[in-house]
Amino acid sequence: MKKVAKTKLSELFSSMAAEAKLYVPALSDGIVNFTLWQEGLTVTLTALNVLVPPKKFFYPQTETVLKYEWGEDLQLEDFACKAGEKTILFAARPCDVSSFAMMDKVYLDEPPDEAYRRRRENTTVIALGCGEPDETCFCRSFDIDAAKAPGADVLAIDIGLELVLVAQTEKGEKLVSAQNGLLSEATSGDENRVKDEQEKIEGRYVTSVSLRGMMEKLDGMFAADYWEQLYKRCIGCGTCTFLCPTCHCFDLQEYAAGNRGERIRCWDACMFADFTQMAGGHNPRPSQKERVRQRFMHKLNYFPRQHGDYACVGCGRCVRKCPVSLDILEVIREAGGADDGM
Amino acid sequence: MPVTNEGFEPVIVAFCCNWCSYAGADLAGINRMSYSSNVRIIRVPCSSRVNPSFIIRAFQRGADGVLVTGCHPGDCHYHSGNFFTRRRLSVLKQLMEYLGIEPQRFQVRWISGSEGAKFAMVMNSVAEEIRRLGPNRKLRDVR
Amino acid sequence: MKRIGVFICWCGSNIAGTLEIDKMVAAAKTMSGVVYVDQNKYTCSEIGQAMIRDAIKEYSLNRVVIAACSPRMHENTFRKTVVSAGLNPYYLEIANIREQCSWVHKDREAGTAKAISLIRTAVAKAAMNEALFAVEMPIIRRALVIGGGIAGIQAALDIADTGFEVDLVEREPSIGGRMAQLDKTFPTLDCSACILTPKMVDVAQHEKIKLYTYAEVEKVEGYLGNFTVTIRQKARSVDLQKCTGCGECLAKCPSKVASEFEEGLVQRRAIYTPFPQAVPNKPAIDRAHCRYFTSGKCKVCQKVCPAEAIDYAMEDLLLTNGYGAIVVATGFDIHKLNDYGEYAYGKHPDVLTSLEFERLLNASGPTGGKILRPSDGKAPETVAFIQCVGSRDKAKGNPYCAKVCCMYTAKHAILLSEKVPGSKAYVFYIDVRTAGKDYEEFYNRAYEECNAGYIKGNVSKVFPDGDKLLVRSVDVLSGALLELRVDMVVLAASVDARADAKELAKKLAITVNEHKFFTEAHPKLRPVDTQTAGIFLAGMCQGPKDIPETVAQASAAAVKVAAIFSKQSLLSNPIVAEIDQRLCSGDMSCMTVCPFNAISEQVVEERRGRETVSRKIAKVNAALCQGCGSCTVACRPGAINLKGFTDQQILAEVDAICL
Amino acid sequence: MAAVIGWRKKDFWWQSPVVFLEDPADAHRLVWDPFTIYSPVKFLLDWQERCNAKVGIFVKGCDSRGINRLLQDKRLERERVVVYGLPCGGKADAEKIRASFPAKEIKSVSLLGEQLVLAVGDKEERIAAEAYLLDKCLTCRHPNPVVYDQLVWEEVLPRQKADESRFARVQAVTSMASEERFAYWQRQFERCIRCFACRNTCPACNCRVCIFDQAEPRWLGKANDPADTLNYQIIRAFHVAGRCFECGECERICPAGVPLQEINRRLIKDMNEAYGDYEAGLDVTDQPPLGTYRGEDPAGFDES
Repeated sequence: MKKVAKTKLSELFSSMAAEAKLYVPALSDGIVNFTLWQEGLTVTLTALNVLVPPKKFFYPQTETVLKYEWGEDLQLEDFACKAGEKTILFAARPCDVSSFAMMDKVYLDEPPDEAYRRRRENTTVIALGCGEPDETCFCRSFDIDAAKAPGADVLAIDIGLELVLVAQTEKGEKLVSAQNGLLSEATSGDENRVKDEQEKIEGRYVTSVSLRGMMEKLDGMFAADYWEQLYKRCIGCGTCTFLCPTCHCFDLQEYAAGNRGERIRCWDACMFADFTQMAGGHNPRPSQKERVRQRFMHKLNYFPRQHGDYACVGCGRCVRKCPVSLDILEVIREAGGADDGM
Repeated sequence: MPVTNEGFEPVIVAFCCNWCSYAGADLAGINRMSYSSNVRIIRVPCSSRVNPSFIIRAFQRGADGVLVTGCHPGDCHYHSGNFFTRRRLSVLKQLMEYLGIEPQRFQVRWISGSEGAKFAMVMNSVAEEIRRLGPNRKLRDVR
Repeated sequence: MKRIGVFICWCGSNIAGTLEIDKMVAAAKTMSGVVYVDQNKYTCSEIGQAMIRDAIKEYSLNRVVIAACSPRMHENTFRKTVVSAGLNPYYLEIANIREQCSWVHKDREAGTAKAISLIRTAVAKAAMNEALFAVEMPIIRRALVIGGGIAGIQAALDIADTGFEVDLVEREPSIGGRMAQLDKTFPTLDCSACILTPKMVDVAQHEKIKLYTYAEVEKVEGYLGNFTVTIRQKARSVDLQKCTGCGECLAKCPSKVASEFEEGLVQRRAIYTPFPQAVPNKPAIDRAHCRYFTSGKCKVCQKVCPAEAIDYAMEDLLLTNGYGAIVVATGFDIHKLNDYGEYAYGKHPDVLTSLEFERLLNASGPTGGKILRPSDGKAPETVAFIQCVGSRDKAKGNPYCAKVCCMYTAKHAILLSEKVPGSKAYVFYIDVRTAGKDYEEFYNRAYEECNAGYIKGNVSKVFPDGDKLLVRSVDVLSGALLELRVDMVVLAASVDARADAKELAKKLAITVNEHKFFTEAHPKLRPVDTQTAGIFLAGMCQGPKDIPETVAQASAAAVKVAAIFSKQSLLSNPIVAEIDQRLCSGDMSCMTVCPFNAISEQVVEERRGRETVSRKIAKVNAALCQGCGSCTVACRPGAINLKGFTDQQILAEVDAICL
Repeated sequence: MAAVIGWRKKDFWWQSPVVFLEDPADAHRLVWDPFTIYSPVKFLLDWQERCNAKVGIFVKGCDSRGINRLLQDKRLERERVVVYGLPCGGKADAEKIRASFPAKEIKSVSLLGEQLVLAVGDKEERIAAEAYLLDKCLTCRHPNPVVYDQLVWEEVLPRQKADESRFARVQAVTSMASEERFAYWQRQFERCIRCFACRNTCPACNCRVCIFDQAEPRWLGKANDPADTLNYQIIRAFHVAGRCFECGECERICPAGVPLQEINRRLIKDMNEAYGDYEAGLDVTDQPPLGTYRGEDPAGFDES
């Protein structure tokens, strides 16, 4: 178990940045996002959720799949095999880290998505345990411990003036040992502080929901009136889906002019009217009702049926950012049943 | 300070209304008034047919400059087309400058069917300004 | 599957001399959709066109790109070529590599590169071209002429003489207009009535002309070849069928009002014919001043009428007719002189407008053609003519020149010297403008033979001085301050557009300039056309002009109408806007920018789920649309597109030209 | 009336979402508190599509101009809505409150005259509302509904400072040098996640099928690259030019905090200066500046 003084962080960062592309949570114009590290960034260790979840490091909002050109013969340039620079992700929160496991189920199951696999492989994730969950944090409802992050390569815990770093994987060990010069051994006192932090956290949540029987309950709700009531105030924007750490739908776009073209993969949102729009004009999800239902059924029924886990980590981004306060908390409570209160 | 862009050949897209500016371009040709070959013309019936989306699209696809030309206000073949053009493209141009796009990138001029010399002159001056400005990077697709 | 053929023209050495044809051919071959490329020394020649026709057949081409001279030169030629090979004319695209390339770019390499880019662009557009078809629209071969002055009369006669039906609408009880008020006409001094009345009679008697006097245009709908016009036939209160025009009623009618025709110099009765040679020469009752209509008692005219033609119960009639074309000839108003108090007009009886003076000259006028002072009935020995009253006066009048004053004043000076021997005319002028056949000579005659005194100077003031009038001015040439005692002052009042010109313009969907004169489609090349196809202009309603010009313009308008009527039907321009019902939100922003009133609202039925609902969307009238495309930009969702220049086509061009 | 559209309370103190009530017995669920911010107006479009019955709607000053927007765009049938006008003194900014109070302990926030009353833990805090209002409310020129069938309570006085502060941020951005301005906007736009919330919220964006959602032709690339984001922002702003009535919702609900009002208001400023003062959403019979012209209009470009 190692530790580093917060005052030494920028040294640590520049040293890590020499090894790989280092992304840290930084504040700019009032918004915190993972930002490529450089001197002078306003790095924040207190902000819980960054705006855009770190899924983007494995599954970018926009990526070139291939380029082509035809003259005498057709020439193809594949980009998947080029993906995956060495990357270090610093201070991913436990909820976001546990979302990676869900993305893996989608993109690493046979046949694996090459670009995703390469990026995942080449990224070292340093998680930062939460001390104080926010009012909209409900990760514990999905059995996520805000102070632990088993899926991370390294777990960092804030113990006041210092960060304790616990390597949890081989990748993590490598990173920590590579930075040994800047780290010092954690004392038994530090270890107690860490334990202490991890025990206290339970009492600091204000929000939670019960998912007992949620999936089963929704089996019978496809045709329920509930959706009729729910969708009315949805404006069909992509805020919830784009900010969701587990949403993973994409579209393939073709940009061609003359004899050249490029195929692009980009995030798409089931909330958008054109998401299921077909060339012939038919749209199997003609109104926002079907779209809203789809999103929640997918998160709370289809996905768990297929992969065993609910497609939500309780990060609360949709709760905080939905313009019309239509979020998964509401659906779990109203459609799910038993409520453990706030 | 003056920037020189050696060997930079800008792509300049000019939307010309069929009745005045396009005729002006033809007249320049008939009188053999040479002008920059960087300028490439797209013919539209009236300057009021030019959708701001066309202009942005040209920049995205790699145009270094875009020029919209029409009949002088009051001479529009369709009577009022260019009056609307004037309002629309004034708004668009000021907006683009506000967002940090160089003013010279996008220009609007009135050139009549009899102003062949003016056509050539304008094309040269615009081409010169764009050449000095260098390639459009701000509005170009990364692709 | 698009099969595009590209044909590159050398234009002799015009193109081949500056650009590298082979490079272009090679490049064109690699362009997507292109299945055939060829070159020719002169593509517009019969051999060149034959080559295209053959290639279309042999390689079953369904789109054709010709890289040659400007489309403004040969687009139609080549459209015919592809049609003759069985293709739709709009499958053709032209890359202008002569006027806009070989002729203007000296650098062979750069020029060729640009030419290739232009060809690629044309190919990209051609791939998007769709078949367009002109719609055939029947023409109602009957014309409407609005205004029965010399302009309207001439236009009506000329149209009728070509064998087509004409309806002439005049709002006064008689046709004749301003010219009927004139005594003699410059520069020939022939009597106005003598040359006008025969034409008025012709109109009345022409089998092809239907005359509506005391009538006004109420409403105009439709478009070229198919206007629907509602005419309000005002209640004349006199049955034209029964009335014999004997005139009994005119004499007996007890209520009197100032005569418009006599410019208020004398009074007419409430039941009246405007002037002796009126056509129709039958009276109308001016209800606003008729004792019966104002007080409910009288009925004198009815009592004295031997033909029982008086009908107080008569009501306005609304008649709706169809027309294929309209000639607007509504004339002008005399500029009101209220703002010219310094000339004592209205304050002193012997200060007259030139039209009032014209009436004094006229044999059928209030003085039987003798020039007499309204004040004391004496013949004036000295008369001051003041030019440009309300003309060329940015301050309080019209900025423009009324055009006719210089000449009719010369005429007045001449007639004065003839009618009052020994009299003297003084003409105060800014400039004397005599542009026109025999005009300068006529003006010379005024001051050489009739010793009219021409003084260059603005009159600052006119005031009564005993039984005379004192005219104060500056002689600009000598610089001397000038004070003249005269017996009479005649003001050359400017001409205005009709006060209600704007309302009529609105009804006709035509435009007026800042002085409310109707605007022509092009100041030089389409001087009698308006913006609205099928509506033409004649006479002063379009701007100041004299009688010869007016008549010439009227005949020109008539020919325009006859040209339209020479066909049974019209072919519409297929380059028109079209609505995508799916995308149209019905906010009608397209309608507000359309210069041709070509867009209107329509209700459409749509399936929504199980039920059918109706909603309003925009509708394009292909006959009115001129294809400017302004609407396509006003429409945010891109629901309205312009055939031949669609969003898809232009975006494809943009993409290609930037490569 | 088949339903009324208003606001209700939800889980958190700062959540007062729009609600559709179809049963009069639910009337008690309606609330009016410092967070009844989101405009209910645009939901009328979907309502009209679904049923022909009348609907009641509660509107603030800004919302009411949205009603006029829809009316002028012929997207709403006036006789099908009953409008209840709610003069509004401004709404609270939850972020500003979070900055000075522990969010987790706040139980409720309510407005009392010029004061906000907070229940924090078991204490009650009273603070001057002004300092905790949304920025957009501080520049609001029409706090009173401009169209309604019934005014629910007395009209309020517009803030004096609203006018001078209206273009303050625009001026600040305008005063930057061109390159600095470009960098500024790039920094803003690169946060854009292309969720289209700004468009979907805007009552002026009421097309049945938005141009940006069309695939043929594709006016806007779906990929979120900088040029396409500029394309989107330029055309979006152009489409609302002369039609934006400054409700400021696009900016408020933008998850990425892109200062869109600085764009919309710049256009308003430009057009006011060139074509005369015009405020959208006040009079449905007038003609927005881009729907008309004058022969003597000035040009925003070199006309030589």
